Order: sequence, then structure tokens, then C-alpha cells
Amino acid sequence: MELKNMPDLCVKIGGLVLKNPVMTASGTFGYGEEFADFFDISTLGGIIVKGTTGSKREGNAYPRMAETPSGMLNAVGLQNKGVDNFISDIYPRIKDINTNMIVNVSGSTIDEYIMVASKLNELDKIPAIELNISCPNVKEGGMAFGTSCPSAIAVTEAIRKVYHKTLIVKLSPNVTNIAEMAKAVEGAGADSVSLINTLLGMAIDIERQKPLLSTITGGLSGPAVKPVALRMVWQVAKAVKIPVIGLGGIMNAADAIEFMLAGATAIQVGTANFIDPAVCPKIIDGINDYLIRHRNNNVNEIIGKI
Amino acid sequence: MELKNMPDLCVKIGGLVLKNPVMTASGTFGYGEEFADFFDISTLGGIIVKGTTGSKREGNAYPRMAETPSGMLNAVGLQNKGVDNFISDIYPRIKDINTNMIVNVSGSTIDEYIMVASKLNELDKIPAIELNISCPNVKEGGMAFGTSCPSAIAVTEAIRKVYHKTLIVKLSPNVTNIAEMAKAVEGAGADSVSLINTLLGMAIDIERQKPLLSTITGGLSGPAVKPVALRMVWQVAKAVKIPVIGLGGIMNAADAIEFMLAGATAIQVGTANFIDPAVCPKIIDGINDYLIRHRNNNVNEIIGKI
Amino acid sequence: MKVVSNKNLNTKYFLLTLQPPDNMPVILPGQFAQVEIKDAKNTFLRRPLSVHDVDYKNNTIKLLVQIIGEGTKKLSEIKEGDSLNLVYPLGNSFSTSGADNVLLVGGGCGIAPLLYLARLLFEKNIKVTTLIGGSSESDILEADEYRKYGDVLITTLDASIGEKGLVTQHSVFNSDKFPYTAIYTCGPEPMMKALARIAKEMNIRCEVSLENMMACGIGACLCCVVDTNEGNKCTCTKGPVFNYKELKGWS
Amino acid sequence: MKVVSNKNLNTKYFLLTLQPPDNMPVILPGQFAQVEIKDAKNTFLRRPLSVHDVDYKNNTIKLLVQIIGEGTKKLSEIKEGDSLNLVYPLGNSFSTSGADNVLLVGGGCGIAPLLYLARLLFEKNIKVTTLIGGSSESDILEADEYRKYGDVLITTLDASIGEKGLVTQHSVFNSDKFPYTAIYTCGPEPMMKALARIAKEMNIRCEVSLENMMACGIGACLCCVVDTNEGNKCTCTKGPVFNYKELKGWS
Ligand SMILES: Cc1cc2nc3c(=O)[nH]c(=O)nc-3n(C[C@H](O)[C@H](O)[C@H](O)COP(=O)(O)OP(=O)(O)OC[C@H]3O[C@@H](n4cnc5c(N)ncnc54)[C@H](O)[C@@H]3O)c2cc1C
Ligand SMILES: Cc1cc2nc3c(=O)[nH]c(=O)nc-3n(C[C@H](O)[C@H](O)[C@H](O)COP(=O)(O)OP(=O)(O)OC[C@H]3O[C@@H](n4cnc5c(N)ncnc54)[C@H](O)[C@@H]3O)c2cc1C
Ligand SMILES: Cc1cc2nc3c(=O)[nH]c(=O)nc-3n(C[C@H](O)[C@H](O)[C@H](O)COP(=O)(O)O)c2cc1C
Ligand SMILES: Cc1cc2nc3c(=O)[nH]c(=O)nc-3n(C[C@H](O)[C@H](O)[C@H](O)COP(=O)(O)O)c2cc1C
Ligand code: FES
Ligand code: FES
Repeated sequence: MELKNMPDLCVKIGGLVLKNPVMTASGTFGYGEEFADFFDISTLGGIIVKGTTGSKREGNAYPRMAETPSGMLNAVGLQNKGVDNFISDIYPRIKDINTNMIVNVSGSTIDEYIMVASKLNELDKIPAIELNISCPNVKEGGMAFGTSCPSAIAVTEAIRKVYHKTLIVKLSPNVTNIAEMAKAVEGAGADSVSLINTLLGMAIDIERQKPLLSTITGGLSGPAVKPVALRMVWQVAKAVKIPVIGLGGIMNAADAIEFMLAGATAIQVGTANFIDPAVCPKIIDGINDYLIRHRNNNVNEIIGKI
Repeated sequence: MELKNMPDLCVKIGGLVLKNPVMTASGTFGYGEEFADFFDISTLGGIIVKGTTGSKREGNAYPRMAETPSGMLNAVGLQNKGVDNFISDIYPRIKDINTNMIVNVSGSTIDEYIMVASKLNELDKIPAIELNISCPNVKEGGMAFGTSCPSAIAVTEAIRKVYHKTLIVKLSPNVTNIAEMAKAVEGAGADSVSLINTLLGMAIDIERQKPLLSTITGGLSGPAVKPVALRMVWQVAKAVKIPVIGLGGIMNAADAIEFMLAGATAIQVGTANFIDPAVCPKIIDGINDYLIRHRNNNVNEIIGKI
Repeated sequence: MKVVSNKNLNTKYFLLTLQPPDNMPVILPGQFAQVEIKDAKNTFLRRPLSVHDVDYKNNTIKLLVQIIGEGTKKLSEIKEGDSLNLVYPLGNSFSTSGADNVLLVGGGCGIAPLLYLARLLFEKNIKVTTLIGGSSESDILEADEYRKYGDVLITTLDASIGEKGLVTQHSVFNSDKFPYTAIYTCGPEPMMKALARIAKEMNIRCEVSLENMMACGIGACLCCVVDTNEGNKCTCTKGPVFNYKELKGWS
Repeated sequence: MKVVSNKNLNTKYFLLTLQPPDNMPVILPGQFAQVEIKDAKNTFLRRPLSVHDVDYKNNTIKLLVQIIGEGTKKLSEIKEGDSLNLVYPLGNSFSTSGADNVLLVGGGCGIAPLLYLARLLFEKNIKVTTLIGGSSESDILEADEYRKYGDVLITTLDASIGEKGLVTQHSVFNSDKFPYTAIYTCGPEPMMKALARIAKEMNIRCEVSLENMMACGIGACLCCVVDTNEGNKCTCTKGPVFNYKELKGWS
């Protein structure tokens, strides 16, 4: 292959330019640094860092994890040191990583979301936020915002007023009509939607006759959820005009390509990072090889192609 | 073990007495006859036969099936010969199988549901029907009834008027609030709810750039869905007073016991029948062994125990 | 079943010989087994594989398998002495009555269900010719086995063995006197459809063995249907063998 | 990594010797590896396993594993010459400084991370005694290995070897002059908690190695936390070794 024949992997999400469509999913990639030993993380299209809230949260009690067939349940519950600590301690460490560093934002109240988003709006090297209105693991707020159109609209509109860069809203799959939710947040000013967050699930230790998670229910991720995620991405991509970011169970390039064919402009890799910390560069290479094999010069040619 | 120590496996669902909590799920066990070579099907607690509609349906075009991580998608689309053929041809063949033979009822309109249910009401050896308001694989009706409370109430109330034996309503997992749906059909006269039907999913052949199912989307079943099914059964069991029948990804006795601990009075085995046609008796034996190990005399002691 | 042997024919194909603990049931030519795949991360369902040959004396059956994806790859790694769970025999069969001079046509691994058929036809004194096609010599399997029961014709796309081209381009179809009164075939659908067209032109019988995607293999799930003149039929119970005339869009 | 050998110690335990293609990195005692489990139907995540011993000369590491569920069962079937994917070395380590007469206490497979530690302490001229506990003789592993570096004490519940009872019931704890100035331990949590109580009473150091459920093993998922005086900490990066005093509910 000569270099001039290399396909163009660049995609755009709102004001963001991604060198390739592969990002990492919030809560599964730390702040990126954890993976720097495994590959050059600046080769990623973007990194969505951990869910950040107004103040420090300890998260849920242990145990927080259970393995399930082709998947896992987690109940981390947004453990993080809060937005001020992010700005003072973490931002300086990660701001010069040469890719889109995007912060996933959570809160229990609209005011908390607004507070976090306003502060992040001031950070030069954070070109976008992902609004997490879909976390199933915290009692107050989180998923509640993402499972009814009026509240999803309310929080998106409020953030749109204070946040002036690219605003991605992350949708919950635990809804009857995902396309309606996507249209609602599009109308409220989102530049993009990402989906799916985890499906609410549960597992029981039958010998101890107790739930395996301290919170009883938790969020299901991994290959098990891929068919549901793919269906939702396809439904949403047909329903909205803003770019869609697809995720849920992507383990390899073939999975990533399924999401792009279904209409995703970019994808995120989550749980797969736990199985193979160096999976992302393999996915990027695999997409590249696929485009060459299918004689596409530009990755945008396959988006929504089915 | 002496015989007098054998645990009592008997459970009750509305007017039904089940010799044990293990039933087979509609659409995965034919009319039972297909499995008679593999084990004595009268040892089952009940058999839910194929989805039956007002008139003959050809179902969807091939391909109707795709394998997914720890699961499968199907898009059969209620292929069946209609209720009259069921009564004239199939009922005489299966009516003397010594277990609860339950018919799964589907339709595109409330009138069709009523017509099928009224006719089945006349069959002596059919002690119950399972109202399928959750089939994701037919355009008209099916899942639409099961994804909004008012329509679920409407169809359940209409059937309750014409059907005088045990009425089980099978819920769709493709909803925001499963407990609300269960309460709605409980209020409308259901004797029991069964859940979950399949999750709406999708898969794509990336080389051909086409969906793997003729209908694009289909119903996901198998172990992949178990965490979601279990969570929903737990939520519903807390919300309603009628007995709950749990299913979704049950492959072995341990899975079945998880559902019972979460609150299911009985369980159904679906996709697992394809992997091992003789799995059901193993599940019954496994429940029995578990009760002995945990010193329970009666299976009802473990229902909802977590 | 106990694995008596697992022979790699080449990098793409392997031949399993299996022995059930009990006496083998009666197996008809064209029937198949649903084979459990153990220890595979992404293979959840059983895999349908045709019975390649039956040896009642030694109480063994053979499966001829092409490595396609994870399931068949895992199966290729199974070792002598291992055990394998089969649900079998399933499906209908080729009809061996009424034919007198028969052409069997197998595309690649499509010859799998035809060896047992060839032997049974041969034992009934029916003349058998087998036409095997593939991309290259490595796809031409078990020709010597088939030669035991009659002539063997071969085509390959690269002409590495036999005539060059598709099976349907074999000179036997161009000869003035096409001697066969029936075609039995298994292989890629386009190949079988082309053979059905030839059979129609020549007005001879043609039975095709379909390889539809299956979940249960026993008629319970209705996933494997094919559209026939009488509506959707299950390939696993009403097939896998069909007279092409029954199939919609085949004639 | 290449599997150099897989030795079954008995039906429940096995010992893997592995060789990386490149030179081994520096490994500290108490560190662990995240081991990929291939070809398992229901094992999706890696499995955390302690480094049992390190041999820089031969460029090998050892893992001592108990068969618990599917993951460890699959691992027990791995053969010499196979390859195994490890992410390692992970986590912090036991501290080898400041101690002079150390008691290592392992419950069953809890001795896994202690052998390398014993050797390093021994090489530093620190006196090492190892107390190994189990239900029965078959749970007492590698005692001879530990004897290379110091005395070995044993307890079993059924008294099949050593003193009868739990490790914490060993007579060494009742002697007037308990000679040790630090306890390093790994095993079931109740055992480690009991040892922590003893250490507290005696006012000596006690380091425990936790086996929390892990997904990533590298500090990215926050699944493996333990509640400490400074809030939730990841067992995989801030542990697995903790001074019991840091842990809430341990003292
Ligand atoms: C009745 C019947 C008899 C068969 N007999 C033989 C035989 O004797 N020898 C042989 O080598 N193969 C035979 N096949 C095909 C064989 O079942 C598939 O090649 C196999 O299931 C592929 O499994 P895999 O896990 O290796 O590939 P996968 O990774 O599952 O699939 C790869 C591709 O193989 C195809 N495939 C998957 N499952 C099936 C299926 N059920 N039927 C057809 N294609 C499928 C699909 O196109 C799929 O995309 C038969 C199929 C049927 C239905
Ligand atoms: C840092 C660390 C070091 C370890 N070192 C060793 C070692 O050197 N040798 C050894 O034999 N074992 C060690 N373990 C425990 C080992 O990880 C588990 O026994 C193993 O993961 C069980 O996997 P499985 O698939 O066989 O069992 P599964 O079927 O997955 O689980 C069976 C049971 O094992 C327990 N288990 C599962 N995963 C873990 C886990 N991550 N941690 C603890 N318990 C678990 C759970 O109680 C579960 O119910 C260590 C664990 C940790 C966290
Ligand atoms: C351990 C863990 C922690 C997560 N934390 C967050 C989070 O803080 N914010 C968020 O929006 N999503 C979070 N998620 C969801 C993932 O970002 C992703 O949406 C989900 O896991 C599905 O993708 P996957 O199947 O590729 O993992 C978390 C997921 C996991 C497994
Ligand atoms: C091939 C197939 C056909 C099905 N047909 C029906 C049906 O006719 N009516 C119905 O209510 N559910 C039907 N289902 C759903 C199952 O009854 C069950 O709810 C679902 O598969 C989840 O259980 P499982 O994971 O144990 O299979 C079907 C499922 C499969 C896989
Ligand atoms: S494969 Fe299930 S009916 Fe044919
Ligand atoms: S296992 Fe993921 S943070 Fe420790």
C-alpha cells in the first residue's frame, strides 16, 4: 500500500475533529494515563474521561462488579474527586495529550450539572463534554434525567446555555423509545448524542442468597449488550440530524464497523479495554484495513451504509 | 436421601397447579412433541406452546436468526397456522400430555386477541393462556400493546372479559418502567405476569453491509439477556401481588434459582432448549438438589428470598 | 460420542470419525447432526453438519467439515479420545428410489452429505457419477472415496485439477447425450440454483440439500425456513433435502 | 508468555511456570498479573493471580493456582508450549524493609504471593517463618519450598498434618514469647482479620493481601475498591497489599 492510498479516517462531531472514529468510553479508561503504558493514547480519536460531579463522591460500597455471560455488571456509582479537583489536579496532567480530551459530566440536580459544565467551559484544552444523563448506579439523578423526555430536555437546555463548546448527550438504553429521547435532546441543543450507557441488570449469588452487587442492581456492559446497542444506534441515526456516537459491547474492529454501518459517526470502546488494554489501536487498524479492502477512501463513506 | 425428605416442588399460578416451577417458553419448544424423543415432557411444570393468532401467518422472510455473544436474535414473526387449525389439528394431539398445556396468544388487533382467547376458553385441556403483548417481530400490534400502559390495560381487560381461566400476561422488556406495566396489567385482571420476552436487537454482516435478519431488527434471547431479565423480575415481584413467572437466558438450575430468589414463582426455559433439548429435566433435578442442600422442604420457601 | 479420529485433509478441511456409546440408529443419506461446540467464546448454538458416511459394522459415523468460523475451527482442534455431543440423526433424506443413473454434484464441502448416498446408491446397483467442484485442488476432497462407487469428474476455477471453471461449466453438461436421470447436489446456493435450471431444461429430477441457518435443528424454533410452494417450511425437519420444484424462486 | 510447565500439585491446585518472550521487568513481592482465559464459554474477564515466584536467571515466573470456577479450571488445562497472555506486574508490594523476624501466614492458596517474598526476605538476612493453614493435608502446598527460607509451621482443620485447627489457633500465638515483629498474610478475609487483631494486640506490623473482585486490574474501572481511612482505594493499584491499619473495619 502506498501512503497516498491510505483511507482518510477523520470524522467530525459538532466542533470536534477526530483523527479517527475511535474514542474510549467514560469510566472504562480512567483519565487515559492508566493506559499510556500499553499504547500511544494520542493516536485515539478522543478520550472520554471519568464521570465528574460537582463535589467529591465516594461511589458505592464494594462489591461493585459481577461477571455475566459475555458481559459484566458494575455499580461504581460515579466515584470521583469532583470538578474542582479535576481542574486543579487532573487537568494539568492530561491537557497536553494530543487528542480530544472530553469530560463526562454527571450530577444529582440540574444545578450541579450547570456548575460542573460552567467550570469545564473555561478549560481551553477540553473541547467537549459528554452529559451523562444515564448513569444507572446513583440514587439521585443520573438515569432519572435520561428516562423521561421533559427532564432530558430540561438538563440539556440548561447546559446548552452555559456550555459553549461541543455538547454530547449520552443516552440511557433503559427506555421505551430511544429515538424520541434523541430527538428531544437534539431539539434542546445537543451537538451529538452518544449511546448506549449500561442496561440496568442484576445478578444473584445463589449459595449466599444475596445480590452480587452492594447496590442490588447495576449497569450491564460488554458484548452481551451489543445487539441492543446497535439497534438503538440504528434507530437514533435515522431519527436525528446530529452525529451519533455508538457504543456498547464493541470488542474489535468488526463490531466498530457494525456501529458505523448502522449510522454511528464515531464509536467508543468501553469494557473491551479491561480485556485487552491495547485493543483501541487494533480497532483503528482494523477499520483502516476494512476501508482498504472495501475500496473506501474515506471512513465517512461507510457511515449509515446499510 | 429418604423419599419423605424430598422437597415439595409444587407451585401455584392463578388457578394452575404446577408439579414443579419449570415451564418451557413459547416459540422455543414447538408444541412439546418435538422434544418427546429427548425426555418425558409430562415431567414439566407446564408447556407454553407456540404463539397462536387469529388466522394463519407465514411469519417473516428468511433469514430469521443470527447468533450473538451468548445469545441469538430471532425474527420468526409468529409463524403459525391460526387458532382454528390449532383447535382442529394440534389440540387433539397434545391435549392429553399430562402437564399444563398453555397457549401463547398473539394478535394485531384487540379483536383478534379476543377471538383467539374466546375460542381457547372452550378447550377443556387448556387451563391457561399467556397473552403475548410483547412480540418485537411483527409490524402491527405485538410489542406495541406491551410498551404503553393504556394499550396493555385495554387488551388485558378485553381478554379478561372473555377468558375465564388463568390469564398470564407476558411483558415486553423494551420499556422504561417494567413495574408500572406489570401493575397496569395486574389491575386489568391478569392472574400472573411472565417476563421477559425478547429485547429488541440487531446485527449486521459487515462484509455484505446488510442486516443479518430480513426484518433488520429482531428479538434477543439467551444468557446475554439474563441480567436484564433478572432485574426486571425482581422489580416486578416487588411491585405486584400476583405471581411472577421469570424467564430470559435460563440455561441451568443455578439460573432458574436466581430468578426464584429474585421473586419468580415459576420460570420458563427458552433458548436453552436449542442447545440441549433435554435441559429441562436437568433444571428440575438441579432445583431439587439445591433445596435439599439448603434444607428447604418446599420450593416456595426460596421464592423472593434475597 | 467418542472421537475415534480427527484427520486434517488440508488447512481448510477435516474429517471426524465418531463412535456413539450405544448402537447407532438408522441413518438416512442426507441427514445431519447438531453438534455442540465446547469451549468457544462466541459460539453459542450447535452447528449443523451432515453425516458424511456411516459404518454400522464399526458403529461409527464420519463428518467432513470445512473451517469457516469459530465453531468449525474449535471442532477442528478436537482430539482422538475427546467426546463430542451430537443430536442426530435429523432431517429428511435424499430419495434413493426411482433413479437409475445419477449425477452427484458437490461444491467444496457440499460433497459432505453425498458419500453415504453414493454408497447406498451403488449398493442398490444404481450407476453413480460424482462431480466435484472447487476453487483449487485443495477444495477437491475425497475423490478417491467417491471413485469406489463410480466415476468422478472434477472442475476447479484455477484448473489446478480437472476441467477449468464452475461445476456447471463441466463438459458433461454440454455433451449431446447427457446420460443422467437425476441430479443430487449440495453446495453454494448459486451453484445449486444453476443445476436446478439445468435439470429443469433437461426435465430430470434434481434434489438439493440446503444449508439454512439453524438454531434448534428439530423443528421447534422456525428459524430455518425456506419459502416453498406450500409456504414456509423448516429446512431442519422438512429438509435439508428438497426437490428444487418445491422451492419458490428455484424454477 | 510461553507455558514452560504446568504441574498439578493435586486435584485442587496447580503450578504454572511461564516465560515471557522478552526480559522480565522488575517484579516486587505481592504483585500480581491479570491472566487472559481463552476458550471459556462464561469467563469473560481476565483473572487476577499473584506472582508466586520469579526466576530472573531463567526469565520465568510461577503462578500457584487453586481451581475455583471455570476460569481457573480452564487455566489448569493449559499445556506446556501453549501461550498465555498476561498483563503484569500489577499492584504494590509487601514492604521488605524494617522487619527483622517475620511470620508469613498463608491460608490455602493464600501462600501464593508469599514464596517470592520469603526468598527476598531470606536474601536480606531477615528471619522468616511460614505458617501454612488448610482444611486438610492436600491444602498444604509447597511447604518444602518455604523450608528453604526458614521454618514452616502447619495447621489443618482435620489434623491430617501439623497442628489441628485454624492458623490463628497455632500454638505459636500462645507462646509467652511471640518472637515476630511483623506478620505478612494472604488468604480468606476472616483469617486475615483475625491475624490483624492479633497484630494489633501485640502491637506489631501486619500487612494483608486482599483478593477483591477485579475487572481491569490497572486502576481504570474502580470496581475493586476497599474502604480505607482515606476513602475508597483501588485494590489493584493501591493494593493488593495493605497495612491492616489503613483498612476500615479491620482494627
Ligand atoms: C443441514 C446442514 C448441513 C451442513 N453440513 C455441513 C457439512 O457436512 N460440512 C460442513 O463443513 N458444513 C456443513 N454445513 C454448514 C455449517 O453448518 C457451517 O459452515 C457452520 O455452521 C459454520 O459455523 P462456524 O462457527 O464455523 O462459522 P460462523 O462464524 O458461525 O459463521 C460463519 C459463516 O458461516 C455461515 N454459517 C453459519 N452457520 C451456518 C449454518 N447453520 N448453516 C449454513 N451456514 C452457516 C454463515 O454465513 C456465517 O456468516 C451444514 C449446514 C446445514 C444447515
Ligand atoms: C490480587 C489477587 C491475587 C490473587 N492471586 C491468586 C493466586 O495467586 N492464586 C489463586 O489461586 N487465586 C488467586 N486469586 C483469586 C483468583 O483470582 C480467583 O480464585 C479466580 O479469579 C476465580 O476465577 P474462576 O473463573 O475460577 O472462578 P469464578 O467462577 O469466576 O468465581 C468463583 C468464585 O471465585 C471468586 N472470585 C472470582 N473472581 C475473583 C477475584 N477476582 N478475586 C477473588 N475472588 C474471586 C468469587 O467468590 C466467585 O464467586 C487472586 C485474586 C486477586 C484479586
Ligand atoms: C466500570 C464502568 C464504569 C462506568 N462509568 C461511567 C461513567 O462514569 N459515566 C458514563 O457515562 N458511563 C460510564 N460507564 C458506561 C460506559 O461508558 C459505556 O457506556 C458502557 O460500558 C457500554 O459500553 P461497553 O459495552 O463498550 O462497555 C461505565 C461502564 C463501566 C463498565
Ligand atoms: C425462536 C424464538 C421464537 C419465539 N417465539 C415466541 C412466541 O411466539 N411468543 C412469545 O411470547 N415469545 C416468543 N419467544 C420469546 C421466548 O418465549 C422468551 O420470552 C425469550 O426467548 C427469552 O427467554 P430465553 O432467553 O430463555 O430464550 C421466542 C423466542 C425465540 C428464541
Ligand atoms: S432450526 Fe429450529 S426449526 Fe429448524
Ligand atoms: S480492577 Fe479496575 S480499578 Fe481495580
